[in-house]
Amino acid sequence: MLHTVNKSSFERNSLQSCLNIIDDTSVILLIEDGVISAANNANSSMLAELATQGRVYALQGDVEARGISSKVADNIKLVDYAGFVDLVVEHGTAVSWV
Amino acid sequence: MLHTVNKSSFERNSLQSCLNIIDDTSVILLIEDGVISAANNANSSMLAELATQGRVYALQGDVEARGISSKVADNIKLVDYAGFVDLVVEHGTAVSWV
Amino acid sequence: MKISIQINEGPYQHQASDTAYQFAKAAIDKGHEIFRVFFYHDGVNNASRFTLPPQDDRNVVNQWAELGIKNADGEPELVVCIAAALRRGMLDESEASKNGIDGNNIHPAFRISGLGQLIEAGIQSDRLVVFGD
Amino acid sequence: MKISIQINEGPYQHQASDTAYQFAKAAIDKGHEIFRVFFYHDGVNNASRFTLPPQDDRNVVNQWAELGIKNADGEPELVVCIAAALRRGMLDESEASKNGIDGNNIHPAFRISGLGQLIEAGIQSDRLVVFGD
Amino acid sequence: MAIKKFMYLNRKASYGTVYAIESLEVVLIAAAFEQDVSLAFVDDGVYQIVEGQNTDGIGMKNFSKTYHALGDYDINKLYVSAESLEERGLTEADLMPLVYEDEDDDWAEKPSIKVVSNADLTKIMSEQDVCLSF
Amino acid sequence: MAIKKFMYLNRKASYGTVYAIESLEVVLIAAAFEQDVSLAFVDDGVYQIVEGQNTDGIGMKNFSKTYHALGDYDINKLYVSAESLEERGLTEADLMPLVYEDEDDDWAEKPSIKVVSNADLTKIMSEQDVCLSF
Repeated sequence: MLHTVNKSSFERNSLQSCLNIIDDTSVILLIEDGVISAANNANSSMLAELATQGRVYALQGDVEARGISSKVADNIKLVDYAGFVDLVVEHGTAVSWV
Repeated sequence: MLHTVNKSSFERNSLQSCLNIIDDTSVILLIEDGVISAANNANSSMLAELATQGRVYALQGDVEARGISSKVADNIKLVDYAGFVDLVVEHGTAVSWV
Repeated sequence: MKISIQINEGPYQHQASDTAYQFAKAAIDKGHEIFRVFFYHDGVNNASRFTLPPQDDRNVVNQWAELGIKNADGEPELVVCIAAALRRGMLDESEASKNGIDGNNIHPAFRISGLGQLIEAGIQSDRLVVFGD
Repeated sequence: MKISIQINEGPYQHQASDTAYQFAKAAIDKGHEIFRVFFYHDGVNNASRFTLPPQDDRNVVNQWAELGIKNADGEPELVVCIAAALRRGMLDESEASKNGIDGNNIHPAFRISGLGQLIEAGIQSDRLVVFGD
Repeated sequence: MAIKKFMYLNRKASYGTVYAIESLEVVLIAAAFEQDVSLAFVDDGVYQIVEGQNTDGIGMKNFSKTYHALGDYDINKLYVSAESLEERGLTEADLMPLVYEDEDDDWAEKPSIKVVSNADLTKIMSEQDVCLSF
Repeated sequence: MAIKKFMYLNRKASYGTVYAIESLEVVLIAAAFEQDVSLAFVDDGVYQIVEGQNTDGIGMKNFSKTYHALGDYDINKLYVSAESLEERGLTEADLMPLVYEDEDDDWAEKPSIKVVSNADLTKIMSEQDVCLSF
């Protein structure tokens, strides 16, 4: 599955809720204000663990819009909208943590 | 001052942000989904402390709508919309943590 | 006391406009003056005269209209921000014809004006209360 | 692949509709089919033909219209939920005249229909992606 | 037409925002399509089905009774996160007693609500074909 | 007309929602009214004034340059929560170098941004007559 999270983990609980329920094979894509959680200092060790496993993506356009490109953790993969489409195609059911 | 908080502290950080900045004389009114934070189990010891000082109010209509009347901490004062108006009049500047 | 209100969200999606309405009604009942209600952001959508809620639900737009909030000259003091309104497709007759659009949807109990009206409400009123998401 | 989209928020206030548009465009560019875009909740406000954003900003409504998402019969597959639309003052000609309203604001690239169209999109499509607040 | 597994993911309380009621409207329509329907109540979504809601004081429609109709439409898989309940000081006894009649068991009345752990919910979610979030 | 103290409370990042840009539009209009204007950037609101925003990839207008105009309108009290910055791994060096020319000091260029503790912000807020939240 592909889980999308579109809000900052500082503001809302949606990333945490996603992490509480995500299974061992699914991936997470951070979009919109969700990319704030991709910055180095984002406060979830579980997200960091998933990133180490190569299972965390972030929308590059949203990262750049917020001026935090240099802050994104190295093992979070940046994708453009075409990459977003590929993730939807490859990972089956899409779950939005809106 | 009167600080209004309209979102659940489980969902958003607005109550915590308010608590970070509230001064020693201001009061808090919980409205809309903010009343969820008035339930016994609401997770902020600082809110409990302010409630002990008689400085926390919740909108009764919103509490009843969510079916949590029996869960509200004893020292949180319930007010109706007329009471909301009185709080605005009595406490000077109103700050909304939307 | 003179009280003004800022509303940041549209009807139905968020409780903001409902709460603001109940607050305004209670304030008027207690003898206070609602100097102005300023609709900003999606709040401008509260002014649509096209709104058709189900029979068993409240009509948020008509509730505001029925409060009849006006100034001494009889002008409505339910004020819709013009920039936010145009962006979201809320037009009065004048804006529609100026922009060549064959229709308009602002309820006559509301009027379109600039953001200065919000600042002025803050200056002229004893209190300004914000309702949002 | 057949992909459908659900949009829960209106234009400008939230990025949801912008992101969904960029996603839809990229999917089409990659040769996928956008089976349907279903506008629900405040998402119905994306269909307003009255929208007049500033010159230097994008026009969210026109962007959707220009994608030209249609079915084999040439009907638009930008579908606006009727119940959510009426509640929020989004009317096509037929709903307006049925309810005695002297105007309508749905852009012709969109059509109003029931919630069944969302379920059907879920059934008929390989993927359904939700964009919201 | 193939039957798909649809999950409706509810994470927000009623009344503060419209999502709860408009989600319920979709679910009722969905019943006519004879798909496999599950509802998940997670986070503040659990407040949607708390017993004793009374909206007289806020001038909004109390639609909570409508959840009782779900059983009549054969929608009887309402999964509630145990962790979300507990975090909020709620128990199953605080929820509406939602039931359905089981046609495979001589129409016996059975509870529709299943309080499940997040681990169970993970498994249930991973089996879904479509997830509608509100 | 009496001068009032207006605070604009910004708690949300730009682009994800409209509040940042529409708040900035109010502030620019407010300048004409010659009131005492302060802006507070708290929580994710601090991202509004991060340097190097580039919206080419998302098809939205980059309005971040407009914050530079505030100084020209004598709006030069931009209070940024030190705790909010720190929690996000940001420092003042990550923010745009917003400045104004001090007419009382021979038009010397001075920084408009003041990074303050929450305790300072408490005091500043308690002095306000009007608080606009977005």
